[in-house]
Amino acid sequence: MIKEKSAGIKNTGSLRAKAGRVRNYLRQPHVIMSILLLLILTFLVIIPILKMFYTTFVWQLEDTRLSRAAEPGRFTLFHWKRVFASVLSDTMLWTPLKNSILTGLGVSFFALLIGIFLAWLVARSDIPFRKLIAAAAVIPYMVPSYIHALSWLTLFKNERVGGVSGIFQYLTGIIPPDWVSYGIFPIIITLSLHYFPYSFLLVSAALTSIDSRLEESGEILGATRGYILRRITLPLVMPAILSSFILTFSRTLGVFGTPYFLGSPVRFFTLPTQIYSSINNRNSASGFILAFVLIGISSIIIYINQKTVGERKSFVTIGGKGFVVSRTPLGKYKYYILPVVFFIILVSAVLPILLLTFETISLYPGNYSLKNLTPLFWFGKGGTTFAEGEAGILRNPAILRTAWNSIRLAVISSIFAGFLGIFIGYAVVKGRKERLPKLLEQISFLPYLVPGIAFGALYLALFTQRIGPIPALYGTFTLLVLINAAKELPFSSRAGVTSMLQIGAELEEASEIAGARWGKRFRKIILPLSIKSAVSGFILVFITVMRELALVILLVTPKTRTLTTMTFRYQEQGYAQFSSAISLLVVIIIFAGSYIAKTITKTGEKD
Amino acid sequence: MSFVEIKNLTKVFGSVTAVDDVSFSVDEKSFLMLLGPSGCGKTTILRMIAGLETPTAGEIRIRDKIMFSSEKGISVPARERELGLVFQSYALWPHMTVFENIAFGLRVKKMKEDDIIKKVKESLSYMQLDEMANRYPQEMSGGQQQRVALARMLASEPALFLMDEPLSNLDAKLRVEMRAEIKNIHAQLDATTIYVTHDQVEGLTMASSIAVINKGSIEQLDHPKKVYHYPSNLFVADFIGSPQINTISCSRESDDGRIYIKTETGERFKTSYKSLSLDAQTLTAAIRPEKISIVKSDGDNTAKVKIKTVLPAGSETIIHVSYGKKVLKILMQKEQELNVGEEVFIHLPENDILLFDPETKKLLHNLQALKT
Amino acid sequence: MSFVEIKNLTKVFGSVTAVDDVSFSVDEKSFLMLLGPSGCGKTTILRMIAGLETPTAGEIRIRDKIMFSSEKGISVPARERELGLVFQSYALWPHMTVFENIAFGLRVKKMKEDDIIKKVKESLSYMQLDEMANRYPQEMSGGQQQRVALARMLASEPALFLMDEPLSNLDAKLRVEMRAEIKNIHAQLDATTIYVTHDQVEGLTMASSIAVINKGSIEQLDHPKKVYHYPSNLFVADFIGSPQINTISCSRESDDGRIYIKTETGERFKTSYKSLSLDAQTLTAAIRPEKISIVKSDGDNTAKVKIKTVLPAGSETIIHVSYGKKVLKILMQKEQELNVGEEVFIHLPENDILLFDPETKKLLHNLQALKT
Amino acid sequence: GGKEKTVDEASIAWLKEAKLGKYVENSFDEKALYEAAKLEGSVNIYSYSSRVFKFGETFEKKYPGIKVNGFDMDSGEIVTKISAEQTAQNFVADVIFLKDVAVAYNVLVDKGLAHNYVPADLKKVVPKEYQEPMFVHHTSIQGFVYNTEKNKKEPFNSLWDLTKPEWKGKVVLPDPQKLSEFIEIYSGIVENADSLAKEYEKVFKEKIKLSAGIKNAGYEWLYRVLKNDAIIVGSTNDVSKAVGLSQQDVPPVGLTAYSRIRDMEKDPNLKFAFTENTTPVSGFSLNVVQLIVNRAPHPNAAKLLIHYMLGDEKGGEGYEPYYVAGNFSVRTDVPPIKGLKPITEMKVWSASPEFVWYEGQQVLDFWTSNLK
Ligand SMILES: Nc1ncnc2c1ncn2[C@@H]1O[C@H](COP(=O)(O)OP(=O)(O)OP(=O)(O)O)[C@@H](O)[C@H]1O
Ligand SMILES: Nc1ncnc2c1ncn2[C@@H]1O[C@H](COP(=O)(O)OP(=O)(O)OP(=O)(O)O)[C@@H](O)[C@H]1O
Ligand SMILES: [Mg+2]
Ligand SMILES: [Mg+2]
Repeated sequence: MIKEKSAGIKNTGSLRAKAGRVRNYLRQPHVIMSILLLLILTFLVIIPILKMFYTTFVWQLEDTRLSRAAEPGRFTLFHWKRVFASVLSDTMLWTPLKNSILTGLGVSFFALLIGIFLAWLVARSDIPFRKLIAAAAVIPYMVPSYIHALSWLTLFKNERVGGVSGIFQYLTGIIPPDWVSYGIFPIIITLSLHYFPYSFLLVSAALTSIDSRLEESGEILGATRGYILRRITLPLVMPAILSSFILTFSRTLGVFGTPYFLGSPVRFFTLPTQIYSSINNRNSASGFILAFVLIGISSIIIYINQKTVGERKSFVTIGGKGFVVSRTPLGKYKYYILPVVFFIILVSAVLPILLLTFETISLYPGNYSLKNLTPLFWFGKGGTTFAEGEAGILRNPAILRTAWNSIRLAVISSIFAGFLGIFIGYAVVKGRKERLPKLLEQISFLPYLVPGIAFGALYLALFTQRIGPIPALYGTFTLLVLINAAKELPFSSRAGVTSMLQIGAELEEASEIAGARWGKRFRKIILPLSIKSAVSGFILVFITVMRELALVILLVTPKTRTLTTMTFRYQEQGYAQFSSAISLLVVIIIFAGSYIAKTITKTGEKD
Repeated sequence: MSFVEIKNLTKVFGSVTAVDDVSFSVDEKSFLMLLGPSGCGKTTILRMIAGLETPTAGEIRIRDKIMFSSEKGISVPARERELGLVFQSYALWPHMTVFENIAFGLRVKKMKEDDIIKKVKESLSYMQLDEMANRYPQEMSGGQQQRVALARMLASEPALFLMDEPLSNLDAKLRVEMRAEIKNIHAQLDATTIYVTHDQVEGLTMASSIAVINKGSIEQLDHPKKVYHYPSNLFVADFIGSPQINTISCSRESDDGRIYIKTETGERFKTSYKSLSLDAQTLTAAIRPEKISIVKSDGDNTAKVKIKTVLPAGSETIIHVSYGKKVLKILMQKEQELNVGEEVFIHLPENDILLFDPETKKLLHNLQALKT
Repeated sequence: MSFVEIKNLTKVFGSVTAVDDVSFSVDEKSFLMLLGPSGCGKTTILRMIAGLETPTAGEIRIRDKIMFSSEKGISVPARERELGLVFQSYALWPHMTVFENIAFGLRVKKMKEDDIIKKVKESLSYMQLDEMANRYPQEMSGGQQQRVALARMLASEPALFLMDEPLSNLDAKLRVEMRAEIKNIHAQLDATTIYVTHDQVEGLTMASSIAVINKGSIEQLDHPKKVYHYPSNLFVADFIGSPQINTISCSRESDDGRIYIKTETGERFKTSYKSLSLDAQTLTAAIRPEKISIVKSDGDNTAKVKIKTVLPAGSETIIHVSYGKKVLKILMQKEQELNVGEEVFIHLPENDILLFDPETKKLLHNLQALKT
Repeated sequence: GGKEKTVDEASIAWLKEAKLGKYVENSFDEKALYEAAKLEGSVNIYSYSSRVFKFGETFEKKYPGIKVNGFDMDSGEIVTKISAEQTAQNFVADVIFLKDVAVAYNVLVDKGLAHNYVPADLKKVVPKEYQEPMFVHHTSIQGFVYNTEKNKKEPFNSLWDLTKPEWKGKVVLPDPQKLSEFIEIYSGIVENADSLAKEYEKVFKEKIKLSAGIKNAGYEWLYRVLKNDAIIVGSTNDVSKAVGLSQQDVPPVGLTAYSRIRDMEKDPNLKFAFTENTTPVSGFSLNVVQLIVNRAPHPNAAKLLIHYMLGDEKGGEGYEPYYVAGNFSVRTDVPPIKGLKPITEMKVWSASPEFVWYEGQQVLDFWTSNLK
C-alpha cells in the first residue's frame, strides 16, 4: 500500500514539477558542493588517470627496445599482455602482488591495534602522561620510514648481506635467522610502528566526541570495560577505524622504501618495486598497469567500507543535548599498561630519532665512540677539507632556502587539501543516500594508490602545456600545491568524512532555522564541531608533504625544489650524515608545524 | 485569514508512512496545538513546515506564499521561511556558551552587538536562566537546556513559532510559569504558533485550537472545549482527558421520545438524546470520570457499584469502581471517606452521556445536545 | 530495613554546588520520588547513586554495602552496583537496533540467545513497541526512543531502578499506561525504585514517599499525602500542587481559644488552630485552590471577590478571582456558569487553612490539625 | 649520428641562432662566448651528479655575471623531464649531464631534443669515438670489490668462480631494477657472451651447456649468479659497506662503482679493494655525456659551461670534481690519477649504446624473471 502511495507520488506533477524538483535538488548546498568538487577532481584526478589508462594501450617510444613490432603512438595490447600473460607476469605481478597484500594486511592489523589502543588510552582513559603520549604517538610517522628499517637492522642484522651484525647477535651471540633479519616479518613490524599514527590520529579524534552516557549506560547494565569497549565504543568509532584501515592498508600497498630495503636481500619484492623500476626505466605503461592493479584492490576495499558504513548506520555522536566526556579509570591496570605504552613509544619514536640524530653528528658512521661526534654536518663552514668542502646544512643557504620553500608548500597544500577534505566529507555525509557524493568519495581516493613517481610523471606530461583556460603550470609553485593536495586528498577527505559523521543533523538545521546561509552555518557550526578531527587530517597531509620526494622530483625546478629533493645529492655522494641531518630538520619542522596547528585550533574550543 | 496552510501533506520514510495526507490551516496569531500519541507524526509535520524534511507529497503555504509544493516543484529553504523552531532534542550547539547559542540567530540578523547583549539577557531572564549565560550546554541540567532552546527561538522574534514539546523536561511549577511566558510572548509578538505537546492541560489551557493526530492523520481539529466535550470519535474521546473517559457498550431503548440506554447489568440510563441519526440497536456510551458523582441513595440514572481502589492525587482523588464486569473511573475533588470494598451508588447525569456508533466509532449527533 | 542509604552526599561542579549535603534512605521495595525544580540536582543525585558521578563528599550504601565513601575512600564501579538507570537523555546506542539495544544487558549476563529473544520481545510489548525491534534509534520518535530506554532497563530486571524523568516525552494516555506498567513491574520484581520526575501527579500517585529537593538539598521527605496536605514549609507548599497554593499574609487574632486571621481587606477567618508554637503577630496563611468553593451568599469564613478569568481545562476549571490586591486561584470541577467581572463569595473551610511562619517559612504546628 | 633528424622550423632557426648542430662554429672564441653569455645571465643544468654544485661555484667565480642553476636527479628523470619540457615547448634546462647514453641518444639526440656540442678547441685532444654521436665528459669504472682485511689476495680469479657453491650467498650485486646504469653493465656482460663462453671452458674445462631457454653465455652467467643466491641491494654504497666493513668472518664480494673508493675516507671501518686480475674482465666502463638542450634559453652560457666542465690539460677547476679514482677524462692530455693505469690498459667492458638500447630491456626482464 505504501509502495503504491510512494509510486503514485513519483508520477504526480507536470514537467514543470519535475523541473522544479530537479532545481530544488540542485539548490541543496551539498549537491552544489558535490558538483564543484567533482569539477575540481576531474581536473586533478580524473584527467591524469584517464591519461594513465590511455597510455597503457599505446606503443611508447621505449617499447621499440622490447619489441620490433612497436610503432610509437599506435594502439596495442602489448603492455597488458606483458604484465598479465608473459614469462614476467609471475615475478613482475603475481608474487609481488601477493607479497604486497600480505604486507598490507599484516601492517594494517598491527598498526590499527597499536593506534586504536593508544587512541583510547589518550582520549578515554585516565592514564597519566596523556599529553605526552598523544604527542609521542605521532612522531613515528614524522621520521622517514627507512629509519625504522635501519634501526631494525642495527638490532637484528645477521651477516647475510655482509657488514657487521646487529646488536642482538652481539649481545646474545645468537645469529638471527634470515626471516627475522629480512623479509616480510621485519617489514610488517617496522611499517606498523611507522604507520600506526594514522589510526591513532583519526580514532582518537573520533573518540573525543562520543557522549560518555553511551558508555555509562553499558556500564550500568553490568558490562565490563573490555565489553563496553568492544560492543559500544569501538563500533561507535567504526567509521574512523575503517578510514584508518583503508589509509594504512593502501599506503602500505604503495610504499617502496622500507620493503625494498628489508626485502631485497632475501628477494622479497612488492608491487611498488616493479612500478618504480618500470617507470624509472621509462617504460611507464607497464608501471601504470601495475598501478591500476593497486587501484583495483583499493576500490574493492572502499566498496566494502561503504557497505559497512551504510545509510542506516550513519550515527551521530555529537547530539543536541550536550554531551559529557568522562574518563575510564584504569585503576591498578595503569601499572601494566604504562610500561607497554612506553615501550611502544620507545621503539617507534625515541630510538629512531636518537639513531637519526646520532647519524647526523657522527663523523664516521657506525662508530660509537664519543670523539667520533661532530657538529660539522650541521654547522660546519663550507670550503674546508672536511666533507669535500660541503658546508653544514644550517650554513648552506641553498638548503635554508629550500627548507622555507618546503614549509610554504606543506602549509598551503595541507590547508588546501584539508578544506577540500572537509567539503567532501560534508557532501558525502549529507548525501549518504545519493549517487553523486558516493562517486565523489570514490574518486577522491584514487590518487592515493597511484605511486608518487607515476603521479608525478602524469602531471609532468599534462601540466607542462596549457590546457584550455589553465596556463602551463610546470615549474610553478601552484602545480606543486595541486599535486600534493590531490595526492593527499584521501587523508583529508577521510578525516573530513569521519568528522562530519559525528555531527548531528539537527545542529545544522537549528542554525538554518536561525536564518544562517550555508557559508555561515559552515563557519560557525560545522567547522568548529568538526575541526578537531579535521586537524588530524591537516597534520597528516602536512607531514606527508614535508617528506614527499618521488611525487615532486619531476615537477620541481631549481627555483621550486623542496628539502627532501636535496637528500638525494648527499646519498649519491655517500654522506648519510648530511641526508640524515636534512631528514631530522624535516622532522623538527614537522614537529613545530603540527604543534602550531594544534594550538591554533585549541583556542576557542574548551576542554 | 489563514497564516499557515497545509494541503494533503504526506511523508513516507522507507516503509513507514509517518504523515498521511494531512490538511489543515492555522489562522494568523492563533495558537494551534498538535496532540497525539507518541510516534503519530507530530515532529515530522513540524519539521516539514520548518522546511527541514522534504514532504513526499503535498503543499505548504505560509502567508499565502507557497513554501513547498510537490506539484509545482517548489521548495523554499528553511532559512527563508522566517520561523522559529524548538527541537524536541534541544539541538544546542555544544561548542558555544548559552549566550552564544542565543546570540547566533541575532548575529545572523546583523543586529548591533549591544542590542544583542540586551536581547539575550532579556530572553534569558524570561526563561529564568540569568546566571547561566556563560555555561556550556553540557554543564546544564536537562530542563535548563530545554529552556535555553526556548530562549534561542524567542530571542529572534520570528513571526511563526514551531515548538516540539518545549516544556517536557520542566517541573509542573516551572511549566506553569513557562506556559504563561510563552502565552504572553505569543501575545506580545502576535506570533502564530504551532505547538506539539503530549500534555493535555497545556493543550486545553493554551491553545485556540487543537488537532488530535493519530497514525499520521488528523482525527479532529477543533476548539479545546469542543474536543473535550464533543470528541468526534472514540479515539479522541479516549485520548483526551485523564483519567480516560469511561465507555460502556449498551443496547438502545426509547421512551417518550427520549433515548435510553440499557447496560449489561440491566440498569437503564436516560440520555439527553431525543432523536438519533441512526437506528442501530447497540451503542457505545461514554462519560467523563469527573461527571460521575457518588451518591448515598438509589435514584434516577444511578447504579450500584463497589469501590475497587482509591488513589488520592493531590487536589483530586481517582476512584475505581467495579460495575458488572467493567471498571469505571471516577474523579473527585472533595475528599470523601470511602473504603475499598464498600458498596455505593453512582449517578450519571443525562446531559453528560455521549453516544457513539460502535461500527464507525463516530459521535452520534443530537440537536439538543449540541445546543448546550 | 533500608535498601539505599545516603549520608551527607555533596557534589560540587567547579563553582556550582549541585548537591549539598543530602542524606536520606530508601526502604526495600519502596518507591521514592525525587521532585524538584529544574536544575535542583536530581539527575546528579541519581548519577552519584549509580556510580557515574564521583561525589565530592559523603557516603552511599546499597544493601548495607558501602558503594561510596569519601572517608573510607571506597568507590564501587557502577557495573558492580547491580542497578538499572534510565537516562534523561535516553543514551541509546545509535549503532544498534532497538533489539540489540535491549539485548545488550542480557548478553552481558550471558543469557541464552532464545531467552534473550523472548525477554526482549516481552519488554518491547510492555512498552508497546512490538514492531520496532529492527529500527535504529535515530529512526524513531522522541517518545519511542524514551520507551526503548525504559525497556532496556526493565529487561535486565535490576534490584534497584533509577529513572530520570522516564516518561517526560510521552502523551498523557501513554504515560498513564506506562506508569501502570512500571508500577506492576516494580511490584513483580520487588525492585526498589528511585524516580526523578517533574510530574507531580506521577509523584503523588506512584510514590510511597516523596523527596522535594531545592537548590541541592532536601526540603521535605514524606508520604505523598503528607507532602501535599502538610507541606513542611512554604517552598514545598508552593512547589507541590498545581495550580499553586494560595498564600495570604495576614495578622493574628485569637478568640475563644481559636486562632483567627485577619486579611488586609479586613475579613476574619476562623482556623482550626487552637494554640500556636509561636506568638508572632503576622502570619502567612495558605489554602489549596480546590479547597476554596464559590458560594452564592455571605457567611462564616467567606469573602466577597470578583471573577478575573475562567480557564476551563478539560475535567476542571481554573478560576482566578481578585481579592483585594491579591489574586486567588480556585479549582472547580463541576462547571459553573460564571462570567468574568461578576462578584461572588468564596468560602475557606477552617480545616483547610494552613499557617506558616513568615520568617522561617515553616509550617506552624497545631496538635488538633495534625490529628486529622 | 648519420641519420637525418626530424627538427621543426623553430628549432632550425634556434640552431642557426645558437650556432649548433650543422651551424656550429669551427673555432672556440671564449671572449665572445662570455660576452654573449653574460647577456643571458644564467645557465640551467640538470645533472645526474651532485658535484654539479662544485664546478658550478668555481664557474661562477671564473665567469662573473653568469649564474649556474644546478639541479641533480637520476639520469632517467633527466630524460623524462627534457622530453616533457620539449613537447610542452616549455624550455627550462640548457645543459644536461647524464649517464645512460643509450637512452640519451635514442630518446633525445636522435629526436633532436638535445644537441651534441664539442668545443672546437677540444676536438684535437679528445678521441673521435668520444665526440660522436655524443660528447662524452668522462668514463667511470665499476668493478668487483673484496674485503682487504680478511683477504690478503684477490679471493677469486674468474667471473665464473662466482657461480660456484663456495660463493653461494656471498656475491652482492646492485639491482638494475633500482639503478638503471647497471642495465648497461649487465648488458655489457651479455654483449660479450662469446668471451664469457671461452672463459667458461678455461675454468671448467668443458664446453658451456646453456640452461633451458637461455640465449647465450652472458645470460647464463647472470642466471647462474642469481641462482647462486646472489644478494641484491639497492645502492652501490650498500655494496661497498657489505663487502668492506671490518670485523667480518666471511665477507662477501660485490660489484660496485669505483668511485666508492672514496667511501674509505668517509668511514675508516671500510677496508676493500677492487680486483685487477679477474678474467675475462675486472670491471665495466660507463660513459657520462653532456648535451645542450634543444631551444635552450641560454645557449652561449651552455657552451661556455660545457667547455669549462672539460677542464684543462692538468685537470683544471672545471673537471676537478671528477678528477678522482675511477673516473677517466676523455682528454688524452689529462694524466690518470696516480696509482691507476690509464683506462686503455684496464680490462673493462663497455656496452655499445645500440646494444643497450635494443637488448637492455630484455636483460632487465631476464633479471626480473629470474628473481625467484
Ligand atoms: N528517519 C526515520 N526513518 C524511519 N522512520 C522514522 C524516521 N523518523 C521518524 N520515523 C517514524 O515516523 C513516525 C512519526 O515520527 P515523529 O517523530 O513525527 O513522531 P512524534 O509524533 O513526534 O512522536 P513523539 O511524540 O514520540 O515525538 C514514528 O513512527 C517514527 O518511528
Ligand atoms: N558538568 C557540569 N558542570 C557544571 N555544572 C553542572 C554540571 N552538570 C550539572 N551542573 C549543574 O548542577 C545543577 C544540577 O544539575 P542536575 O542535572 O542534577 O539538575 P536536575 O535536577 O536534573 O534538573 P532537570 O530536572 O532540569 O534535569 C544544575 O544547576 C546544573 O547547571
Ligand atoms: Mg516528536
Ligand atoms: Mg535532570
